[in-house]
Amino acid sequence: MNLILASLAVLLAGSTLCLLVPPGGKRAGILGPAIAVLGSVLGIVPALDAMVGAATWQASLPWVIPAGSLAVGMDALSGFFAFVILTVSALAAVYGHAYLSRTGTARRVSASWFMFNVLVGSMLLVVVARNAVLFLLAWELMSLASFFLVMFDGEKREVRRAGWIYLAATHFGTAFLLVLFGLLGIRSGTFDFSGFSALRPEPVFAGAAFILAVIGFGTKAGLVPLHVWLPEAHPAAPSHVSAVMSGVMIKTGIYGLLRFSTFLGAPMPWWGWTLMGAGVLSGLLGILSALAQRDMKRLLAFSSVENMGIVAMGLGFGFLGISRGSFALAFLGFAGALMHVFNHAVFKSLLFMGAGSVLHAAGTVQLDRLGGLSKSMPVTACAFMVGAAAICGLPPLNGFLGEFLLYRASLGAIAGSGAFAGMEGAGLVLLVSLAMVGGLAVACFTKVMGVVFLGEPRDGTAAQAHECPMAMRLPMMVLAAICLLAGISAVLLPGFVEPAVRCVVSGPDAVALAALSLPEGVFSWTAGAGATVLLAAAALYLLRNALLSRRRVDSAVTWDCGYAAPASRMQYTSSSFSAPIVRQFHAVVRTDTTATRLSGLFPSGASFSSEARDVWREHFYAPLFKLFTAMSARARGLQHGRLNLYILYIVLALVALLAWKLR
Amino acid sequence: MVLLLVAPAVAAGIVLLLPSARAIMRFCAMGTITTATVAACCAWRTFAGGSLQAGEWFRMDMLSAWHLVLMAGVFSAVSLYAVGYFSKELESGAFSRGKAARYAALWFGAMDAMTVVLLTDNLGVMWVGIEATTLLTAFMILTHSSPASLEAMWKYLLMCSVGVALAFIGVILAAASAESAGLTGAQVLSWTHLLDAAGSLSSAHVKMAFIFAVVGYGTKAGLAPMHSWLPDAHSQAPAPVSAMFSAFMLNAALYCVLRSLALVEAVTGSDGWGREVLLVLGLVSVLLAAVFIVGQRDIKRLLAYSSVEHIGLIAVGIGLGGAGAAAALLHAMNHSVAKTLSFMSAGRIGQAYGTNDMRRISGALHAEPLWGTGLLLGIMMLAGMAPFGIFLSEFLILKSALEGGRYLLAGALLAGLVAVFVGVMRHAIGVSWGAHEGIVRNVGAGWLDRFLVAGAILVSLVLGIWPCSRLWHVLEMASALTGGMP
Amino acid sequence: MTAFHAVAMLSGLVLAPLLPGVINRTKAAFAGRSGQPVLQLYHDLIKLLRKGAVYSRTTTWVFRAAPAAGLACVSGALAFMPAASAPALASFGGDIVLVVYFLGLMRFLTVLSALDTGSSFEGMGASREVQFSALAEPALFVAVATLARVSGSESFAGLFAGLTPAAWMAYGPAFMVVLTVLFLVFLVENARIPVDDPNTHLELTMIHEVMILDYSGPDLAFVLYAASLKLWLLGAVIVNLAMSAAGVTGSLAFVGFLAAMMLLAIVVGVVESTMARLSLLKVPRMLVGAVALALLAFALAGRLSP
Amino acid sequence: MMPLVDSVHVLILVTCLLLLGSSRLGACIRTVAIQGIVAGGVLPWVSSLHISMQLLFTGVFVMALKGIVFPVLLSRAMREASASREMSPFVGYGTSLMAGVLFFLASLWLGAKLPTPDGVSGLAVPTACMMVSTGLFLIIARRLAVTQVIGYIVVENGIYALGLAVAHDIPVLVELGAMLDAFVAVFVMGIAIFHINREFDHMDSGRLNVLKG
Repeated sequence: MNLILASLAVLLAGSTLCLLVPPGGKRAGILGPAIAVLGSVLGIVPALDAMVGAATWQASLPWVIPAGSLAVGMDALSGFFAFVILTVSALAAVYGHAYLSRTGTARRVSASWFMFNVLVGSMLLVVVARNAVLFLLAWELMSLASFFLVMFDGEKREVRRAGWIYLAATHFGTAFLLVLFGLLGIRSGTFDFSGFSALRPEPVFAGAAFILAVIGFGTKAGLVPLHVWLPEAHPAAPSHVSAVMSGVMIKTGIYGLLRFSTFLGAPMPWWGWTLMGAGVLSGLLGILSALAQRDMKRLLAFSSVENMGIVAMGLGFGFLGISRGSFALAFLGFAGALMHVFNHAVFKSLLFMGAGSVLHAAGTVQLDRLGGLSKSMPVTACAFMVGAAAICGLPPLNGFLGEFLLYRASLGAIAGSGAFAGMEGAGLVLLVSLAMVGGLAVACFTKVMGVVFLGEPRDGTAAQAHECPMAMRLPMMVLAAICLLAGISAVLLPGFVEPAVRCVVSGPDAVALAALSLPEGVFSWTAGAGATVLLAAAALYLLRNALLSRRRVDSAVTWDCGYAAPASRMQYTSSSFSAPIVRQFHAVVRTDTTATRLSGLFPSGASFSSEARDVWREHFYAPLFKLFTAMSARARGLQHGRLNLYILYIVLALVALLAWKLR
Repeated sequence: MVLLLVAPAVAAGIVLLLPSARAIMRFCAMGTITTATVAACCAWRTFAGGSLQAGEWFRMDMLSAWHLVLMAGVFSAVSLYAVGYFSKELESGAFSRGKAARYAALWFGAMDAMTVVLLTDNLGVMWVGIEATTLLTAFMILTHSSPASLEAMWKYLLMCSVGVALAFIGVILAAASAESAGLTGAQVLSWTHLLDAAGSLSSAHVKMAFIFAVVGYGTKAGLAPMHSWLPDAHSQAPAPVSAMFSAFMLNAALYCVLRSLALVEAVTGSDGWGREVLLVLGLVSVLLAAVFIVGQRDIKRLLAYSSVEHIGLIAVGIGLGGAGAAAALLHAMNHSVAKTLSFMSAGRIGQAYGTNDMRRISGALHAEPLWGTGLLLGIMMLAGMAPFGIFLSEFLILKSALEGGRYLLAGALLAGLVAVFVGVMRHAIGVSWGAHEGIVRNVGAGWLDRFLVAGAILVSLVLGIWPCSRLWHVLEMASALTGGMP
Repeated sequence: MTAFHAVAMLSGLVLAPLLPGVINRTKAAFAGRSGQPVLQLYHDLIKLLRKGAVYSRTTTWVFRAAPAAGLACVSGALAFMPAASAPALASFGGDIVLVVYFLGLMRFLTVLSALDTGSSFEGMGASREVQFSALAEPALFVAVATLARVSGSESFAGLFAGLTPAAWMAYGPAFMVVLTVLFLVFLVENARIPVDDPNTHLELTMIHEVMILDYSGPDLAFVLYAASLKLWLLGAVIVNLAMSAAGVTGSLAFVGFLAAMMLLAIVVGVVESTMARLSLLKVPRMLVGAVALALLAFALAGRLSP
Repeated sequence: MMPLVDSVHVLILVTCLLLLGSSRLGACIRTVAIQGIVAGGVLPWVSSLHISMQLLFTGVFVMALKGIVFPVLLSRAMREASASREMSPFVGYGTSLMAGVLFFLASLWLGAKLPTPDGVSGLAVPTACMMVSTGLFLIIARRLAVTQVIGYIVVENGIYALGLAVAHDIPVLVELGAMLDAFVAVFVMGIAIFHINREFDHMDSGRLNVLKG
């Protein structure tokens, strides 16, 4: 407990130190990350303790905000999220140290680190808060800090736009949370979570609260159709911030959803269906949009939408399972979702760091201008490839584990139709969606990996790329190692999520609780198989080396089908790679293409470009905003500058009030 | 307390004798702070020991003490700020000794009039005070004589005069209601006596009086749809005047409404007859402000509409009663802090860029780090970002609305707040970041300016994170004076 | 685990290269040629393993490591596949997912190695590969899920063990649909006509073959061997399902299984000889059709009574 | 006494209609002066049951203010602006007169809502309301700044009359304060008109609409 509080204190109070050092100097660039790392390391151990269910505690200090108390606490659920947050943040801080000192404008480095530490501290506070007012404050602080971080390159127009959309979306979500907390607080007479959990709300109230929570937290988590801010804000931020935002910050939305679902009593089937629906929508739309992107960081951001969709599917399945009394299935759903939360945090931050390194090395993240980077930056390429394979859910990496649990859940629901009547429909939906999303994810990430790191450079800058400094490579290597180790040491993992899931599924009787555990040995099978295949691959590779060591090995140009003058620009680009698939789903992903027609006998100067647009933004939010602006422009006619009519307003108001109140 | 009433008048006289504009502005600041300190002491005594009475006419209770604190804070900060602001104007020749003397005299006059409004126990005197405020401050708008400022002043003058004239009808009707209760002489206009005799007042008169008072004082307070003067006056007045208008004068007018509300609620049996009116007007204000903020181009007009929004919120909070009313009073303080900061910063940024048109201001954070930060954070506070004070008070108001089962109201309010947020932040981002083209006159920032900006941010943070329990206690007692607990 | 458990996997590892030979002989017979020897692929593999290699200068370690890793993947997947009465080497609840994902990993590596060459033709093939497999995977999963629904098991071994002639009596129509879907997936995943033509020499129209254009020597041997193993693996799914209808047990069943595998290869040969390749644009439509069929089967399995 | 009181009320009502129907500024200024004298001076004397020194004093003060000071200020403003008639008001004169009739009906309704104290004419409250509404209407419907100031004075007159009608006991201090404010207001408005005229070369407040939105 003391360590967690110390960690909070270091992060939040220490962050102000960053403001005190001279803004331009090197000191800010060292002090900032040092504080972040120190704060995170302090907190990781107790978080881990709590996560495995060993040390849970609650503490409450009186606080003078009306109905506020400085109640903090740690249980397995909080511990799980705190662990994820602190681990990724510490690594991102190390990465950011080098990243900012290379690419950032020196002037703003100290402010940036101040905000970074506040962000990490407030995320930690969000997961340990045990009072709604405190939670809200931390929640908003988190949004504020991340907003400032996104605005780091505020002189760019698109960054300003992104910052605005982000802020608007996050406030939109908070508005729903305000109502949610208000309702819960009024109902229970206190804003302490202990009071909330004593509530036994009736279905209508619980349902309304659940909807509010889904919208409020879903906005932060980036669930479709509340995701519009995410693909804007995450690419706009500096890469280590993108890593933290996409890797862990959006997970606080999942945390909030889980935490507040425990206050609402037994879930109803439609809760599960709602979440699953949002999850399926996010998963498919997210990965398809990602596939259509040409900007590496935007692509990664859309892929976050997809992964949050997978998490939401798992949660939805879990709720459905509880409501139908299938606790074993519910457990698989929740455990899969939580494990995916952890996994996504690891590989998404890895991938964003990789993108940052590419930006740092080649000066662009436009896919169609990159290529062949694995020769100049082998470590980054290797780490990125591990991350890409992991995010596709491929064994033996960690991404497989979460998806495997979800598959198990769906197959369990289908195979055990006798015992779990009514779940096979949900199982089928989960199965089909996961398979679709998984297949498309492979398409998406082979594209990134192939276009950025493999082949030949498509552009002069990409050709001159160089490997990033050690402080940037190290975090990526650590994360890649986590991907691999978590995947093949899976025996340890059940203890990771089981206590957290038990926090969510509160209430069932002892029999049901007993069902809340992983089927014996599942992970030892997958881990064993994964490790075996890995060893086999290594052995085969050695065999190949042995065979070739005695033969002639030549090198030549790539087989070019007889074409006389192959050039690197003839390579398949990201757009051409993904175009067939995207075209197939044109109903949900729109790509605008502009091309110049060729004419004449010797045409020259042809160009072609395509841009993927977000359907929701283009066809829902933008018109909505336009409508509102148009309406407000019309209403502004009321303030026409004519004094006479202004006074008429006064008189009319008077008459109206008189007529209303003195009838 | 008497000192409070006399000191500004004396100071106004002294001002006319001082030799230079700089001396006048310095004296203005010192005088204001001295008076404010006295006011704060008086208020403190009231918080600690209950109401103070001074003769038959003057009285200070929790509600007036609370507003007095607001006033002391706003006037002190703004007068300090004015020193720097006008010294810049002096350099450019837009300001002179004559203007300074007029400004300072009117400043003290307005301060005196508002003090009278807050401290008097008499409806009539209160009305006189408000009317005097209008007349005195009208010329403050005209510090920089220009067609636009003249237009603004004319609109301000006529609208507020008409509005306040309507309020006088309310005063007359209130006095008439006392007839049946057998009050005589000065008693018929004394809040204390009227409230004591609430049971026997003529309710028809009191109700009508309340409506006239709401519309009349509401005009001056900037409640929609009577707010139309407000954006004009705020945008054309010099920044210190706008800050004072927005951060306190509106509250002073609203204070009069609160007093009337207490009376009508006492007469109608605290069943929310009068509070409903405030709820409706408040909600209309919030929604209307939202509409006007979205497409706004002038930064000071933007802030003016934000004042409409926040006065509306305060009205809604008061209209909800109970904890909502206490939250509304807290909101008043939060708003004053944030609005002072915003207007101060906007004024200096306007000086730097030579325009208030937000399409021509960008990169303020870079060009003017102190004022840019002040403006950005001020607008964020106003938009309701945590962890600043307004977030908390908005949350409490909202909670109070939900508690009363007014879900529709809460929904509409939230929609309005979100719309305001979205609109206002778009402008704030555009102003704060980006490249600043053209020549930006460096307005600089002295230690005093740093102190003001940092102080305002700190106060708002403290109010948002750690408002001391004593404060909340005071607020509860003060809000009880606005019409009882539901 | 006894030596007996290894029979299924070993038979696959040893006999898999036979299948392309059978297919080719069938096609040759239809064309009136005498054709290659049935064991041609074995010869090829041995020859290739003895050769040196030529690498493109563009390629990196990804290109070099992919064949070995891909072969490991498909072998790993094979370990979970029973062969009628011969049990799988390993089996656990959910191994279906693992098998599919091992194939996914193999595809991931193949696609990357294709992109590693920087050739636009290989990029084309890679693009098609991921596009088609993104649709084939759901079809496969739903088809298998239909079986799981009936048999109540989540592993391949349990799946086929749970399908008895009695179940076939009840769910026969659904199973027939599942068989169709599985066959379609089998054709797609193994790059057979009507989706892809393994014998074409026009790079523009190829999928799988074009992705491995640049391989030579032992690497090509690994790639070819892995492809035949994949053919065996997916064929085994079909054959296992079909065999379960017969209800034979014991070593007879295993022999039957091997015979059925060869029969399957002949059927593929017949299909390839009698059908033309589909236009590439029509392949997705066929795959969506497969998904739809699979869903139909799933629904049927719920409707039909045991 | 009642017939006398009522006829005074009727006189006031007639002045209201005159103001609504007149386009000449000079006439308006004279009418409003008469109205001020009648409402501020004559009305209290004839309607009050007991004439006190205080009442007498107030009356004289009000008569002086409204009968002399205001007209003089307004005339000067009018001369300086060299405008003698309202050319194109927002609401025409015929319509204004019809509106006046409607105001009177509304005033009667409002008067019925308020219990009239004993010994006060039943016309007192409606007349006062009529004056207030006429004044407001003038402000709203006329273009020139001078007319708007006239409207404001009419509103003040009406309020004063209302005070007399419903409350006898308003302390004289407050009453005087109110008067003083009205005086200052008109004075300030006069200055403003002067400024407007100088800056814009017109005193058409209808054209003061640069600030909007």
